[in-house]
Amino acid sequence: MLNLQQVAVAYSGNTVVKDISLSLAKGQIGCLVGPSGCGKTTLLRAIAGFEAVCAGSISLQGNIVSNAEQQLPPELRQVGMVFQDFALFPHLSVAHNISFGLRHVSKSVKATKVKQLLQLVGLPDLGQRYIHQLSGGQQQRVALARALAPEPNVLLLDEPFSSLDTELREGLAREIRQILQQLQITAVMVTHDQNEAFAMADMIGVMAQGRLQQWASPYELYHKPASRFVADFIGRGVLLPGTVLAAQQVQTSLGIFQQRYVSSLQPGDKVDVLIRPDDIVHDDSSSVTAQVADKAFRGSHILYQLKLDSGEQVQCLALSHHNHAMGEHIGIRLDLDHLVLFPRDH
Amino acid sequence: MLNLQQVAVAYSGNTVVKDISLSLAKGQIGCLVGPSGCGKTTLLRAIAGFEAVCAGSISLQGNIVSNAEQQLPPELRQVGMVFQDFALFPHLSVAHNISFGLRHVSKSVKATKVKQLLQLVGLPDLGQRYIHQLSGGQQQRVALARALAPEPNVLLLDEPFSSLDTELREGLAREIRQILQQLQITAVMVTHDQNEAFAMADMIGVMAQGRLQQWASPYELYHKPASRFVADFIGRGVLLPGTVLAAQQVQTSLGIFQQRYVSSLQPGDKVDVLIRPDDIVHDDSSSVTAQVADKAFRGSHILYQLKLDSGEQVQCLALSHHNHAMGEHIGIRLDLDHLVLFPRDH
Amino acid sequence: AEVNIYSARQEELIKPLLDKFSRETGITINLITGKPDELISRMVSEGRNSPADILISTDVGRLSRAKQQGVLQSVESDVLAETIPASLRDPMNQWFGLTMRARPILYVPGKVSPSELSTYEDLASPKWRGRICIRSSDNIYNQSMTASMIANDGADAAESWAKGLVANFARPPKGGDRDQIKAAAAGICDIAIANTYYLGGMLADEKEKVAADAVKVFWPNQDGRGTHINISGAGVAKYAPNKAEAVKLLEYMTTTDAQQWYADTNHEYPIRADVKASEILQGFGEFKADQLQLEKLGELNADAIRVMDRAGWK
Amino acid sequence: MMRGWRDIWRWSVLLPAAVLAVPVLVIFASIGYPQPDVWLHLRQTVLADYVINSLLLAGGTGIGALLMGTSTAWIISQYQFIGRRYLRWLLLLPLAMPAYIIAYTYTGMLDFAGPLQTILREQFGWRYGDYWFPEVRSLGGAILMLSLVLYPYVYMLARTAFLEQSASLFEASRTLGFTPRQHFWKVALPLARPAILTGTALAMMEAFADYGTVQYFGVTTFTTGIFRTWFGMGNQVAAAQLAALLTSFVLLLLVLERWSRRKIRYYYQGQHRHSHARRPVNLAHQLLLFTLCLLPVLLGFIVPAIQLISWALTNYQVTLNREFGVLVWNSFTLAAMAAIISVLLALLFAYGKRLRRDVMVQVPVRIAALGYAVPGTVIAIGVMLPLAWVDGRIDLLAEQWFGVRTGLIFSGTLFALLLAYSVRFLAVSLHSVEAGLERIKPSMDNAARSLGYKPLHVLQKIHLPLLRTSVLTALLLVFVDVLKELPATLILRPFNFNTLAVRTYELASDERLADAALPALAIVLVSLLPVIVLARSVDSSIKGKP
Ligand SMILES: Nc1ncnc2c1ncn2[C@@H]1O[C@H](COP(=O)(O)OP(=O)(O)OP(=O)(O)O)[C@@H](O)[C@H]1O
Ligand SMILES: Nc1ncnc2c1ncn2[C@@H]1O[C@H](COP(=O)(O)OP(=O)(O)OP(=O)(O)O)[C@@H](O)[C@H]1O
Ligand SMILES: [Fe+3]
Ligand SMILES: [Mg+2]
Ligand SMILES: [Mg+2]
Repeated sequence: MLNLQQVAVAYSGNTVVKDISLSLAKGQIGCLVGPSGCGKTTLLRAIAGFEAVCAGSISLQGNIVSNAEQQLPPELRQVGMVFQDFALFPHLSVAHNISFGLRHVSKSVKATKVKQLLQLVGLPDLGQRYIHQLSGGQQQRVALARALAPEPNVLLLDEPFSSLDTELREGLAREIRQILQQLQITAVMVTHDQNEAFAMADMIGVMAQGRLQQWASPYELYHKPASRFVADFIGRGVLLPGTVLAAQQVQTSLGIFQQRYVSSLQPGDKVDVLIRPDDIVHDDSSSVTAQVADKAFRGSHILYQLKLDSGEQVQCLALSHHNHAMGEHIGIRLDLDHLVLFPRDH
Repeated sequence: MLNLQQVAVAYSGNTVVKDISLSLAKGQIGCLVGPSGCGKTTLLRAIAGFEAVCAGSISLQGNIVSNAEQQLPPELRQVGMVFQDFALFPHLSVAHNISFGLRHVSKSVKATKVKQLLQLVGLPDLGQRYIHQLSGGQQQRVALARALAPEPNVLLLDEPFSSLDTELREGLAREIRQILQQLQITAVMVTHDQNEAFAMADMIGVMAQGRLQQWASPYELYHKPASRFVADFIGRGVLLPGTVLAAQQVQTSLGIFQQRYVSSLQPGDKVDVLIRPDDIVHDDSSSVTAQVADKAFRGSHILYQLKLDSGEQVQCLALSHHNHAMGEHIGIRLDLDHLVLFPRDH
Repeated sequence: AEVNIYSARQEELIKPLLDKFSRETGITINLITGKPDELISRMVSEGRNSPADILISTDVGRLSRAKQQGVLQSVESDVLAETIPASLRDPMNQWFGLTMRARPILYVPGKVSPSELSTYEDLASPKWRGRICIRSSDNIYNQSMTASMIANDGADAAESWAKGLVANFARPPKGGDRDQIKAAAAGICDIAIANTYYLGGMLADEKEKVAADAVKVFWPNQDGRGTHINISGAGVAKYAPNKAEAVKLLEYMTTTDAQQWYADTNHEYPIRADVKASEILQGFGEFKADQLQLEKLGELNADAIRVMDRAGWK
Repeated sequence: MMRGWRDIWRWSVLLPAAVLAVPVLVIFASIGYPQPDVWLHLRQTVLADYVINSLLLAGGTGIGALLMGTSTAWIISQYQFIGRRYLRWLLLLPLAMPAYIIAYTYTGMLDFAGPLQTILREQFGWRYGDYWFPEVRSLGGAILMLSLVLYPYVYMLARTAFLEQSASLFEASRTLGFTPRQHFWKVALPLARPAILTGTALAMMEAFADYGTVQYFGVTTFTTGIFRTWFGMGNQVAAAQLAALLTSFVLLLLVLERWSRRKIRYYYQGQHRHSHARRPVNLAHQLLLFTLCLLPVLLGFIVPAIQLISWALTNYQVTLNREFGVLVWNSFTLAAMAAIISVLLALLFAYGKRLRRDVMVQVPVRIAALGYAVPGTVIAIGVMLPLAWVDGRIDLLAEQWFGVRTGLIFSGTLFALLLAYSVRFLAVSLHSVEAGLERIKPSMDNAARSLGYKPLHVLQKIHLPLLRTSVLTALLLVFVDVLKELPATLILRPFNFNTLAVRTYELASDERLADAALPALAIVLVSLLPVIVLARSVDSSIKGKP
């Protein structure tokens, strides 16, 4: 359905998106995550047809719509977009903004549709307002409704929930996901909320400095990060230095791990082992202890920064009842499902 | 330092912020959270002096700056602001945007300051760019740097990190907090990220429909929500129906809880008990079980929606190794620190 | 029948006459007015498609330029040949003078006595330092006048005359001919140079009469070649679609009636000896006009500009 | 499919632009026929004068218009004060005064022989040379006259720009400690730069092209030089070369200005919010602001109008007849048609340039919009030559093939006139529309396109409503400009077709000022109607708009 082949995009000679290949089947949802300024918006703009690609090709439903030579104009692509800056029309009311993309459609159908969408985004009474009379989050929801209205083949969402509170964004995300699946709309969504990505996406792409680091399912991404960058960027965690032992085991200061999958590593090789905060379980009864170096209250949990006896630091996510003071030594236990190793460079 | 007394603000007759009283001491950070459209931005605008208050008063450093009769013009308040839509100057370069508020200051001082701030927000090389050449997150960081530059007495931040990735926002939040404390700047920040609020704030205010529901420390807010709305809005959780027993105990379908604090409730009264997902610990060895009704993968954790035998639903946050299928019955255990009760209305 | 006119003469000053012609002959008149050179350019670029039958100009230089550009044709008309003196029409009969005007010296009695005045050439003498008002050299009247100086005295003499004249200016040139008269009346200068019909027009206008009364006409070069004159005139277009009607109109304009109308309304001198000038003009007295073949003025116009440029005549 | 579409837009901009560029190119073609003799003469004598005077005139007029236009625009857009309701459109009226007419009226009043100095002399018994009085008919006077009638360009464009600035930016600078006045200098003014400089450029271009005023004041400029070379020396080619030189210089200035801000954008990135309410001020301040705004109206309109009325009263019976009604009607319809055509072209070009950033589209449009700097007569010849040539060709072919003669189809009809107006005033409409377009952020276009709208529909649905004020401004400016346009009308109009401007000029050039007063006043009156209608609709569009 949506297929990108080695796409590159440049702003006046400065290539900010490079060599991106990915594909999504009809009705699938892809999420793009990555540090600010890594090129996510640019990639969406290329798919929508606002930026020319300077290499590679983009195809929709099997037809090439962009390559280095030519671009299909955006209005012929049937690609909807929720813009990062909303791009709402200031001279139109909320209702007219939403119905803007509903062309060749009778008035009454328009009205019903607008009503439905206003309901969906939780603004049932604001149809007559103008955009500047809305709060930031309300504007964002209108932008979402506007993009959904014409039921495009492909929907591009650039941080569509960034200005909404958690409750609303989760509710909305769930409903949007349902709608997308129901209408079989392929979607690419940029988000900075990894939970959102994990919850929404069939596939997640991690971008950094214009390149796609990994394109994989959420589970795979979290548990089998393809690179140090992805391991670092997705979820939390630290890389603990270790050494490969003969018996495909890895020795670290937290003990010896079994290396369960095949690898080209040789005994004696230096490696780093990815330790997620949830790999370390706080257990008052455990004999292994570590010292609380820092802590952050996060509602249901406290994220502890722990200092091992070896001096290395790891993170541990404990339920927030376990409120330990800084400097305290607390018991920890390792609960590692997947061993993720990266060879040390030198 | 910052003191609001029963402030109300209206847009052309329509009161959107009502009866807000709160105060912050010098150097304290307050966070405002609340559903989209509840009036957070409006309140900040009133503090900055862009909207007139129609009742109540706002004072800064002991001087009233806004009341129903008169408003001190914004430029005399020494209040900095990071706008929700950034409000960057399109005709100025990034560096000039940042140095804009640095007046009566020598060129070299300006240059050093701009360099420092660019470093702080992670854009050391982009000083010469214009705003339209930046990504959304980069623009937001410039807005932050611009507001910080003149070191105002009070800093208002309207969702200042909403377009940034988790890693960046956490790092930045930590550094900003440090700077604010170091310079003893009083700050009010709007955020939709409760973790952020918990991590940054000395005081958190929860707003709904223009009213301040609770103004309290993060811990208190989470553990002692003042109203159903706050309980519901902050963190996750469900309200489980129960009945007060004679011995200050509450009977629910999850068992009997001890009511530890004094309350005016009479035996036999119907109540709702707040159950947070972290109050319910998944324990394969527990005899109490519940059925998985829904689940959401969130990286380190899986959020389970569980159906009790009584038919009521609760949430449980389990480490993501514990990947159970829908419909499966899993063991749970209750681990309740604070009992939060709300009398049932009828 | 109709006749199409490209006229450099303003509509006000010609329309009544044309209307009268129409009424008498039943020939419809179509009129465009404009600046002469632009009308010529228009005729050139329209070429054989040009609808123009007659070109009317207020100045002989432009008529001869039209002839050079080949947009006029020769007309054989006994009437015209008889009524118009030879010096006032083209030797090849491509254009014909219709009215005449002179450019005399106007002086303020009391400050200047007529006996001090003699010729145009004399105006360059140092005794007039700071006493002369004249308009800018952009104007065709001054260009023609300078051209006549070249024709009569030669280019070098004309240039040193122009330099001397410029040195005698009371102020940098500005305004039109009427403004020079007003300036003289107001005391800025003692001598103004202006065309006769302007003075005539001012004298006929209640509000301007005061200023006009302050000056008197002096006819220069009466002992020599005569006072510099110029004409307004017309010619028949090369590709005139209605040549017969055009000639008829030209002939009509030389009738006594037409000439009288001109003389009375615009204070120009008639070209016919049997028509009297307006009373106001008669008050200026008789004069001897320069008999120079007017064709010359057109030919020397460009040289006149160069002379004036070099003399620093703004 | 992709290619074909691309080309349609490019061609639909390129072709009309190329047509409109022809007259300017005709002028430039003259460079191919060197005239060393004339140039040597010019260089040795008057060229330096032309250049210096032209630069001083255009520069001075630009500065004058900039100061008057920007300050009044800011005051009107920001403050609430007595009389503002009327001043906001009264400030436009000087535009309707042909520059040479205002020059005549002031000369009439302030000249040595005029009433003011006469009274002074009579009062104090002074005589010529006894006292100093500023000379109206001088370079300085010309600058003043032109500034007084041209500042409305800046005023209109700047006012629109100020009104359309997002309130958020005003708030941002205030949180950073800037007072409204400091905000004006640091943000509002630079953000309005395209509009203000466009207005200034238009005023300067008009000053470069002015002939009537400088001619009357005896100031020799490039333009008087062009006519002197053409009419006086009979050298049309050298005249065209002078015009080409002037045009290149203007082009260079325009390109430099664009280049200097090539990286800067003027649209607000966030959600646009319309300006805050106008600020109320105390009575003393109100009077000050009132006076400041009244001054240009007084000097540029009321005083000359009174003079004109007093002239007109003496002999309105002579000039006010049925024929006069025809003049008014001709002038009005012609101006209205030309304004609409010119604005439509401007929309096409400006939007086409937005769509296609390539040089192939940019250059012809830029060249086509140069006509404003060229004296109208020269443009008219540039229009006439190719049209007559085309007519000649058609006529010849028709005769050869069908034995009929078609005569002049294009030249000598209203078509030629409208084409000339389009060429000459494209700069006015294009630049106003462009300045407005620069304030619309590109994501608006993108949003509409992604919702399935073709570019033309986007223009209609998004840009036109957002540009409404700019489009109205452009319509008004071109309308008034055409109303007082003289040289092209004079040469190109068909038989028996006159306008108010032509009539005014004919009488004035015959030094019959009293008779010229009535048609001149009529020009002002005819402009008054659209000025008031449009000024209202500009204000209401801004009020109704978010
Ligand atoms: N100019 C205005 N005119 C009328 N109503 C307005 C205007 N601006 C905001 N509102 C309304 O006031 C309410 C509060 O808006 P505000 O911007 O303060 O919300 P908020 O809490 O900042 O929301 P968000 O999180 O979505 O930014 C909203 O319901 C909004 O629709
Ligand atoms: N018009 C432009 N000209 C030059 N560089 C640009 C332009 N627009 C964006 N960039 C640069 O390209 C890079 C990618 O920008 P993009 O907007 O795609 O980032 P992003 O991944 O969407 O970031 P964010 O999460 O902050 O929105 C950034 O480094 C940005 O500075
Ligand atoms: Fe514990
Ligand atoms: Mg982005
Ligand atoms: Mg807000």
